[in-house]
Amino acid sequence: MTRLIVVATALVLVALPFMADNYVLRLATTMLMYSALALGWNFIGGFAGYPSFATAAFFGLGAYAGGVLQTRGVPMPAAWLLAGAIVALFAAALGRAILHLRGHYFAIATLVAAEVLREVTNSATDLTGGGMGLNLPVLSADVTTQARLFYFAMLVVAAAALATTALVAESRLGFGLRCIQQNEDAAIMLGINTRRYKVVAFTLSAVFPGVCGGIYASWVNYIDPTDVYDVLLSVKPIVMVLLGGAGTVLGGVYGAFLFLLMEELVWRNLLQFHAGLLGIIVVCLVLFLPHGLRGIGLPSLLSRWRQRTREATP
Amino acid sequence: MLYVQVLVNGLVLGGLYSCIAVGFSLVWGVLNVINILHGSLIILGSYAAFFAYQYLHIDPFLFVPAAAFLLFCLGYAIQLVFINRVMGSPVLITLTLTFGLNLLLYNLMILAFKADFRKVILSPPLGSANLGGIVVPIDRLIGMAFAIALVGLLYALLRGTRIGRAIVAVRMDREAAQLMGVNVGRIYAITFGLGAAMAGAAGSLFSVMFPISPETANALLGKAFVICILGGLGSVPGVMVGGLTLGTIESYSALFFGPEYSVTISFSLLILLLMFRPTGIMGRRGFQ
Amino acid sequence: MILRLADVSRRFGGLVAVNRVSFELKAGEVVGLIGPNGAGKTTLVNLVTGVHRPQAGEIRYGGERIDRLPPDQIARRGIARTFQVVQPFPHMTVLENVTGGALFAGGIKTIRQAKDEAMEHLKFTGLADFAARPASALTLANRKRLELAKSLATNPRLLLLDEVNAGLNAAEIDAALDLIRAIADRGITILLIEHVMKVVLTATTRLLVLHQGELIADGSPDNVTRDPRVIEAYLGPKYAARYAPAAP
Amino acid sequence: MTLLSVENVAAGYDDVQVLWGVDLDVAHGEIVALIGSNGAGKSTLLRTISGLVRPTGGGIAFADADITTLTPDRIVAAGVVHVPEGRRLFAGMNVRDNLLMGAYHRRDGAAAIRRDLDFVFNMFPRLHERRLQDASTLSGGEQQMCAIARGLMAAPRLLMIDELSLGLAPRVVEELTAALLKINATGLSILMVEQDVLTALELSHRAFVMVSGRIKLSGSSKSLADNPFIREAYLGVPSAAGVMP
Repeated sequence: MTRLIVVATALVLVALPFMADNYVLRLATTMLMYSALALGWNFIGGFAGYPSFATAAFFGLGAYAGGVLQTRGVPMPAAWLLAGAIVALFAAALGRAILHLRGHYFAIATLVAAEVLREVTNSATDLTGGGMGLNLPVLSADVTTQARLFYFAMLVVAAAALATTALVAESRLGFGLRCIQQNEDAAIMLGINTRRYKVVAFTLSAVFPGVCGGIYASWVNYIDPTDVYDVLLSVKPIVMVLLGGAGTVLGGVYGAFLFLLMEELVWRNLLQFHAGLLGIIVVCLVLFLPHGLRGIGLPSLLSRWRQRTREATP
Repeated sequence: MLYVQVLVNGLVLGGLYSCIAVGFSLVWGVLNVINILHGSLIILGSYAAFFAYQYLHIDPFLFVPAAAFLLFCLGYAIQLVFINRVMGSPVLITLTLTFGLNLLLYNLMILAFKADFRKVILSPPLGSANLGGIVVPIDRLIGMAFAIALVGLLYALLRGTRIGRAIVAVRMDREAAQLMGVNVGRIYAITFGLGAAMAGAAGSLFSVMFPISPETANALLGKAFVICILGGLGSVPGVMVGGLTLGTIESYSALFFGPEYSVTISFSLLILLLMFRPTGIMGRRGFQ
Repeated sequence: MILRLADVSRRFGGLVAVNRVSFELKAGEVVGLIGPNGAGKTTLVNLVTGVHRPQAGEIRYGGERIDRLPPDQIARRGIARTFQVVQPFPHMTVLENVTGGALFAGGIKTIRQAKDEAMEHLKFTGLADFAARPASALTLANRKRLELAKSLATNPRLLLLDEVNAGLNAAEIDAALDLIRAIADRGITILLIEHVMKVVLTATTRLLVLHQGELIADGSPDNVTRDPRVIEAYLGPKYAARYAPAAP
Repeated sequence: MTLLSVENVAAGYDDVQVLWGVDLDVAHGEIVALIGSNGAGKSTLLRTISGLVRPTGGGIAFADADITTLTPDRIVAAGVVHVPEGRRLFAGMNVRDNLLMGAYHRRDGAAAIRRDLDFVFNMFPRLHERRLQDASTLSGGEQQMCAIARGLMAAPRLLMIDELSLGLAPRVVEELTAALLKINATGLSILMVEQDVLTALELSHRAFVMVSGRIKLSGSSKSLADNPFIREAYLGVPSAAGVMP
């Protein structure tokens, strides 16, 4: 049964760009981007249970890495992938440095990482154009073709993130990360190399947002530090995963779809108080989440999902 | 001589900084909640002082207790209505909640006060004092004195009073505190209220010395992060040490690298601290 | 010689938790370690398993020095422990809890094989019919057995049982004793950290007594329970009269 | 005259019910022991009486007042003081402040509290020696003394103690039981949950035996000590042999 649903969704996703107008296409591309960000975050936040607010840092670094490469003549697909690689290296180094921290300390370290990167990008004017931002080479294709190109690019990244999530969920890495999330002290006693597993999860949580950043830079053609390092890029994916169901494979995707739909409706009519409304949405989601996530916390979602899939698949 | 002047500037600034961070450290240390609202609460205190001065002609320094009381009530209500419902939840939930609340408060302030900068201009400006060649603006000197007095007051309250002991007891073992007859929900609200009161008081002092606008809220929050981790969580003296250290570092970095780098330097310092000494200079278990 | 501690010491702030402790364990021995709360027993286990590093002295396991290694590498070399305060993976099933041990330190390659191996250990410890239940739903006695099953799944050569019997009643203790004997029969060396004198006296061939971080006795259960220093520091006169046979 | 009466109480955590129709009572000035293996629900019963756990059935009355659904702080004010399992002193606070925390709910003035402080200090001289020391640096036995003293500072009419002897050297347990007898002599009723059945039966007037959340047996401690079921299950003594191993 689930296999039928997967095939149907894939068909719709592939056919969409040829049917939808540019507004719906832009919305769909944004949803795919945030799905990739949410799925990325889930590796460290959902699986390992580490409260990471680093997605904005990875996204921003990917945007600038991709952007700078393109201004140096590197073709788009290569620039995107290189951006992903650069961000992965950065995440592995940062992970090794801060993953001994837990709880609030780790959260603050990741929050501040984005701030430091934004400041560094701001002051490296010759490389990044600093505060005035960076213009990327304009594409020669017409508007619709461009819209479809970026839609498919984001679709590929989101699909890759989803596939990796499914793979990790059933692997030793996934099992080890879940042990770390449940009780890290007991996990290391069972022989799990918790340091290496956490760094791998942190790097996975970086590479997808990094590539998305690169694609975003090409898509919007002009980026500046406050835009691509915006802390909302760290918070929105978290709220989406909480909304869709943390620690589950598809949680982030459902969450991204529902959240952006809600934000689009809100945006339509209350432009100037948009961010304030967003605050109210976040507060309500956290306080009154349908899954009653607050009390139980992330893990029980995991085991309930496991029960469901075990019953579903023969 | 220049170095001494820069040191004095740093210490004076640091005194004020410790008042900015002590409320944040109390809420984090006792309630285990990262209060993303803290920067906005300080700015709210500044606006209260600004309007009190403009319309009621109350000197911001005299307005400090009023600002503290107003913010105490707001803080008490925020904790009771919102945050008490998620106490004990994972870090992710409490952090995201205070983030959402801040988005709301921050944008309400932008709506109400617009984004332009405002500053209290005292009609007889206090000018500055010259202590043996060292020039120090008097308003900052008074501000520092107030700040240190406030921090000392909080320290005394936590150590010496019944409510203070209850706050520390709740931090160390919530259930055991309940068994002693402590109403934990009320103590949480009082603690968050105290944190907000310190923010309000700092805001009132701040309004005299620096231009204020909702924009500066995030920078103040960032400073609170650095000071808490630098000084060490769970100790009021630690916050004092953290504040003075940051003030000194920032004034020297402004001298050598230029003022625009001070945030980058303080945040890089924060990352280095988190890597090598997350407990900070005076971190400890209880909360003095 | 499977384990050797030489002058191992560890302080926490001003408090000396373990002070110049030295002893050796021969392969296959079942040795008891007793002492009042706060004597340093759990700290000693944490030192051997790499949770803490000794500030002085050396720990050798099968000739190799291990006091610098992280806990996961020590676990992979065949040292397993149970936690005094039980540490299950609360929201994972009992079977998944034990699978973790087999999959990592136990060196089993795939999750499926590890699950089968884990089921064997559940049967051995009498938890087979709780396999699908979440660990958080177990009674304390069964959680202690889960700790045992998890550490056995790591295929250890040396097993440190930290108060695996605390809080059990007499009947449950008898069952635990049989289990410990069955484990010893497999040739696994056991260090039994205990309060319950009944278990220590019947299960062990040798007894170490720790008091305020120092080893004050090391010998057969009979002469250790008659050692005046042990009686004064730990057992108390009334106990001595009740349990230890009259001094010769 | 009954001081505490627990009638047909049911309680548990989320989906797991632990207590089933529990009846128990403590008379004025009496020492009552609640014995049973760990996980039998003994601690849950104390936590239900002291309000940490809300019962799902039955009722609890103290000095003829219904305290079934009161919050812990109101129950302490009524005079029911619960010394929790594992002692749980406030680390980062010295011994004296821990004791003063015990008197947090009291409204009878500083003089009365100072008087009680002197009382507990001369009952447990070692606590007076270590009064300015951080509570977490005390030995196991001293921490238990401090926990009991902290309970006394709350001016209890009923003192509930959870696991007096757990983790303590037998020598220290003897000291503590002597102190409890002295406290009881002043007229204070005590309800103690105790894992070491021998100590419990020697110390108490009456005892209740709990098995898997139900009261299976109750009676005078003397009679229970000779009861073959008790000796078999809890004293590990094969009733036939009747001799210690």
